[in-house]
Amino acid sequence: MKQYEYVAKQALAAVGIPIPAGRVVRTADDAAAAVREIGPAALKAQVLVGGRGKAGGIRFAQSPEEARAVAAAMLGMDLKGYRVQTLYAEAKLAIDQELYVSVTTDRNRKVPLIMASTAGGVEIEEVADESIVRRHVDPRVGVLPYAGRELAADLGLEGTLAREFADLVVKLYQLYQSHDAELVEINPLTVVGGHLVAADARLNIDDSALFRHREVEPIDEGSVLEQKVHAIGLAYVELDGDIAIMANGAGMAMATVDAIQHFGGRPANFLDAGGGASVGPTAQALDVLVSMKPKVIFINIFGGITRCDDVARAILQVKRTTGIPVPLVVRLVGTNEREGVALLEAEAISAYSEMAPAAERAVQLAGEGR
Amino acid sequence: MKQYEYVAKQALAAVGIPIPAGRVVRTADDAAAAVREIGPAALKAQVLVGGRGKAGGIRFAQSPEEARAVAAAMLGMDLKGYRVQTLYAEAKLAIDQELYVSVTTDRNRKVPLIMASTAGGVEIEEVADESIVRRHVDPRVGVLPYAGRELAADLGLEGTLAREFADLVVKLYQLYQSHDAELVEINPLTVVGGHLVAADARLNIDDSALFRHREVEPIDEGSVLEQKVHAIGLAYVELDGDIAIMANGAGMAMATVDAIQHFGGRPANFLDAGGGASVGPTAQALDVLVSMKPKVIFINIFGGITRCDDVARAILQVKRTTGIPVPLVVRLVGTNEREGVALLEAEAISAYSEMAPAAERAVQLAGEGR
Amino acid sequence: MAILLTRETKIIVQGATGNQGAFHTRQMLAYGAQVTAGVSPGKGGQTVHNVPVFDTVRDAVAQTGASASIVFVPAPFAKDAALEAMENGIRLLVMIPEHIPVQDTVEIVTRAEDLGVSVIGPNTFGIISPGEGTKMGIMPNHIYAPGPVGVVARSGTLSYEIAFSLTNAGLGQTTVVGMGGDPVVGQTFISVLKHFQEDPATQAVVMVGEIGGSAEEEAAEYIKAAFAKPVVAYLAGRAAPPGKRMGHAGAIIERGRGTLESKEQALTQAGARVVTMPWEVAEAVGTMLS
Amino acid sequence: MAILLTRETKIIVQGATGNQGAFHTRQMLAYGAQVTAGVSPGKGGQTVHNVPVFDTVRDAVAQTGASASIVFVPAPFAKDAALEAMENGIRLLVMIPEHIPVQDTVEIVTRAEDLGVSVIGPNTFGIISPGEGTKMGIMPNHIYAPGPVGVVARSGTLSYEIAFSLTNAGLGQTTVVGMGGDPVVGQTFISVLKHFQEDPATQAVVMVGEIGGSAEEEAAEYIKAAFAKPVVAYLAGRAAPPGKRMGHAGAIIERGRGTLESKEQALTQAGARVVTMPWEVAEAVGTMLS
Repeated sequence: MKQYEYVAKQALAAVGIPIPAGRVVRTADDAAAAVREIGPAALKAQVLVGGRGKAGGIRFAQSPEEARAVAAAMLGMDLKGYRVQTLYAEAKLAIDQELYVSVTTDRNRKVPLIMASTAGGVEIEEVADESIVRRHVDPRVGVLPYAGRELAADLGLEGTLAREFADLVVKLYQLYQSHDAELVEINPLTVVGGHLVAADARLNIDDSALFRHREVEPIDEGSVLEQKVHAIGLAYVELDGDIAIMANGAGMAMATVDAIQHFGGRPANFLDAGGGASVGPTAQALDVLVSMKPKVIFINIFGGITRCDDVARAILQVKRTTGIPVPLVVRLVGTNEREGVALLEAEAISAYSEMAPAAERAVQLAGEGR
Repeated sequence: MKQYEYVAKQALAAVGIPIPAGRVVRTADDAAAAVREIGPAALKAQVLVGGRGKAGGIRFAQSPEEARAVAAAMLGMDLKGYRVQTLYAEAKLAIDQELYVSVTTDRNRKVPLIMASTAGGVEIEEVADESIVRRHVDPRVGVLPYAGRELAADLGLEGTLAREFADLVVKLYQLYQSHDAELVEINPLTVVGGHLVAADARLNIDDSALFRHREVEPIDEGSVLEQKVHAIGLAYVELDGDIAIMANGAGMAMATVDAIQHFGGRPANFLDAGGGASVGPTAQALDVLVSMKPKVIFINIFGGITRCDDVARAILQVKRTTGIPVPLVVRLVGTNEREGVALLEAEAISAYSEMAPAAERAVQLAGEGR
Repeated sequence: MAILLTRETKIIVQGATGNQGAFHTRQMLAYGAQVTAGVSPGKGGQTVHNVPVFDTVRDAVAQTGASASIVFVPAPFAKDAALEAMENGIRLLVMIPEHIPVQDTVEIVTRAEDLGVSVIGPNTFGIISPGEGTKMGIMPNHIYAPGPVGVVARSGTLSYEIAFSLTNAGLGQTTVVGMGGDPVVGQTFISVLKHFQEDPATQAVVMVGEIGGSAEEEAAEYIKAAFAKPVVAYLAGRAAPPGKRMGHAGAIIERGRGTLESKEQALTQAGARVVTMPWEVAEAVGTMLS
Repeated sequence: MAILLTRETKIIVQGATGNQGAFHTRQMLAYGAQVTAGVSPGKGGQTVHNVPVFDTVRDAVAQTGASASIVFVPAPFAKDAALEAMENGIRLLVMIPEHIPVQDTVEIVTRAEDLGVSVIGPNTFGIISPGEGTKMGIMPNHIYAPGPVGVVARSGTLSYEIAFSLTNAGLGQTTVVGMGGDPVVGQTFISVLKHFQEDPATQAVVMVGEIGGSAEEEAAEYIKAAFAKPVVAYLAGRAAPPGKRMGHAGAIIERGRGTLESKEQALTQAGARVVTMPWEVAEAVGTMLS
């Protein structure tokens, strides 16, 4: 769950990491008041898209009057498909240097990873590997100040900056832990007047840990359709094709998308109907696929925990309500396969038992393929 | 640093452990208001002495009027040498059962230790060993709910009580850690209406950890004289004899007290002048000894880090200001011994180099001994 | 023969009295697994399909001598269950739940490393050893057969698809291991491959991978350096766009890392046979074994 | 011969540029100790009595190959310093500061156990091996002499008193170890006795104990079961009243535990010679050695 910049900033401030003076702004009057208080400021759109600055999501105001006008223009604007509802007014900094620091979880080493660089201000992917200092954290020890000092030394920092950096790393790790962060990143970590200030920040919270972070407001970054399917509790990703796909299990769903593409078709979506979903959610998901008005719907089920007869019932239920006005290709095999196939055939829907010919047929029906 | 009952209770409540309704009371009016709010209550003197109840430190009030009268009588009273300044008004409980639970640090195993018993309500020392369940905590793991469940099973608890106890143990350990407790104890942990309630609690905070617990108000339990010496930064314990003692190092000071007793004398105090104390504090400490008006003052110094000439200078400084109107026995050996002894001899004070004859002489001068 | 799980393995089920726990206790028993005890706090004394239920793992282990546990408790309580198991002597731990916080998993696998525990999952379908007639997991019982192929997969249903096609092609399995779909999991391709290396009955290995992370690349390095048996790899997510999680918390091409191309290239260079569609796996294995 | 600390031991000083650190660096050098580096964050590049100072233990160890460290940093920073030392390869760690929070010490000794580090202290005067001409500690240099007696003490000054009396009686020391006056310390009587057991040069051991805790009782059990050399014990606190801390955080008779009587009884029953006054130690040792 990505957090807005201002939420990330407030989290940094709460653990004692210096941030620029800033105010959350939701009206033009707020913006004027904020600039009156903190002086000339950047007004930053609080949206979760990259390249916010280039898209016009960051503007500057020298005076309260200018802030009012700029905020009025920005609030409600469309930024890469997201409506701007909140701005963050932040004092401008006289930046001497830009660093980078982050804490994330290294899935291979299975421990937290601190990355730091003196080449901050750009995405870390664009920083040369040899300019990045990496330090894996032993969870048995955590991050004590000495680890920060070693990192500061690795970066070549000295004096006050080295001390402040060591202290900051300890606090950043605290934040990573206390917030169940997948990523907490300060970029750029700026040097202003000889001291460190977190000029921009990212905080992604582990979705699975939200049960212990009730204060976090859920933000679904998905499209309208994605949000609709997520609300059913299923994993859904919109793609740009026209063959709608449902499969059970994330791996199966991915493989199904791959198979459609393999035969030259264009998958419209990734939809994992779950490893053991019952009739209700399966029917709901199928309803969504129908509403997408695809050229073809392809259902690919390997019944393990999922029972083929349940899937068949869901299909028939949707057929009764919507008629399913597009060609439907079903592959159904596994647990209760016979019952499921019989149910479908009673309604004149035939089912494949192999994945390859079924996928190929779906592509043909869409008028695509080789 | 022992904490008052109400501080301990508030700490329990803060981690989510149920406590009876209660209010801190500092005036008779407070007491009336508290009883008006929580109903019939116990008024408990907030002092750090044992046997508070038997000494009249816990009384009951059925009505606000009675509470006003009782509080007026209790506030300002002397309880085993301590003046009662604060009461804690607490709702009376209909207790079905009394348990015991505590977390402390096991100095031999060097890990935290949880102790629990279904024979609560009396001091744990009075509980038969076989009625106490002990569980050492591996700091690598901490205390997770399963540990609480295992303890609950060991105690023979079932159902709701087992669940509540398991939960409580996890929270109590959190409190132990977050407060740097030497001891956190709930005794009795009562069963009221089928649920656990912490009816009385102790919380001792590690003096050495106070730097990270600025919220803790220092409480010096010592006598007036002890507090005076503690304020100089030295360890001091009042004993009931008449030979005042100063030595350097805790072990030396203990051995010196032992030596005086060994020869039949009665030591007046334990005073550790520090392993490397300078002239100032040493003189201050000696001033205190003089002010005690003992029969004899015995100074026993083995100069390691402590320099014998510094000690001699401190003695001479006090002699010049107070005259030291009681017999003084000095044993001085070690670093800069020659200079120290010479300084003393110049002022007609002779010094022993061996501990035994010096201690024996001090006892003789006090008119005691065999 | 098999890896990690054999017919002798005595198993407990944590969360045995829940719907999922009870259902799969029955399925595991039906497959022949030695499920000796269930654990559900407050339910001690009950039975689940004639398996005795205890309040604590401690009691269950003391009564049955079990050394393996499969965890079905809800994700928020999974760390507690996992630590309870490990601290009470369990040395093979299968973590079924999905949505366990990643930092909880980090704690679990760190402690497992200290204690020498093999953790499978979380968010896994488990492990099955067809020739041994035993399983710890939620996979369907009927799709496997004894034979010479080891399978290790990140994804459940997809592995069923492939295992079933192997079975249908007459290629039975020594052991099928589900690594789990989470970003951080206990057993990974490398550690499972090392077990297969040691197992004389395993003559070839199928890796079922997917986009995200770099477990496949790391496995490729190991294969190149030290793995002596034929490997067939199939990876899902060819058509997945960057930045989107494909169901599994671990399946995401993030900031240019975890792409299918780098994985397939690494495995090919390591000498594995990489196939592009799941239905090509069985034939490739057959060819390599003949 | 000696235990734990020999002439070969390369030592670093954490907090070398502070008053205490610099003073004792000089004293240790004067005694012959191989003090190879100091560590003081932000002071890297300076020297203390010609010893180079580094910003981190990592650098100090890399440059000098030191395996031992003596810590002089203030108590609030001691845990950081201790972990820095241990995680960077230090395997003998002397913790001088007093007033380290007990729960910090628990973390330090727990990690030390995992890494195989011998921790002396905290709140200790350190360790000295007179025959090896080396020390890590704050004890005066002139009171020791080489010889056959091992000494282990909870208290500093009192141990000086006794060591000096041994020296004056012609009874030199292999190694003198200060356990430290805190409730929780690394090396205790038992672990030090085990080292003395292994040291052929140590022919008798003096234990200097005191009220509080039950380290002496535990040592007595070990002596009875497995310690083959003569032991003389002197314990302080005979006249101490219960419930009062006698200076050391560990020296308190609390709730009936930690009394002198139980300690002396246990040691006597274990075959140790218990003397009641410090000046009786040397004669007792002499008698047992002759």
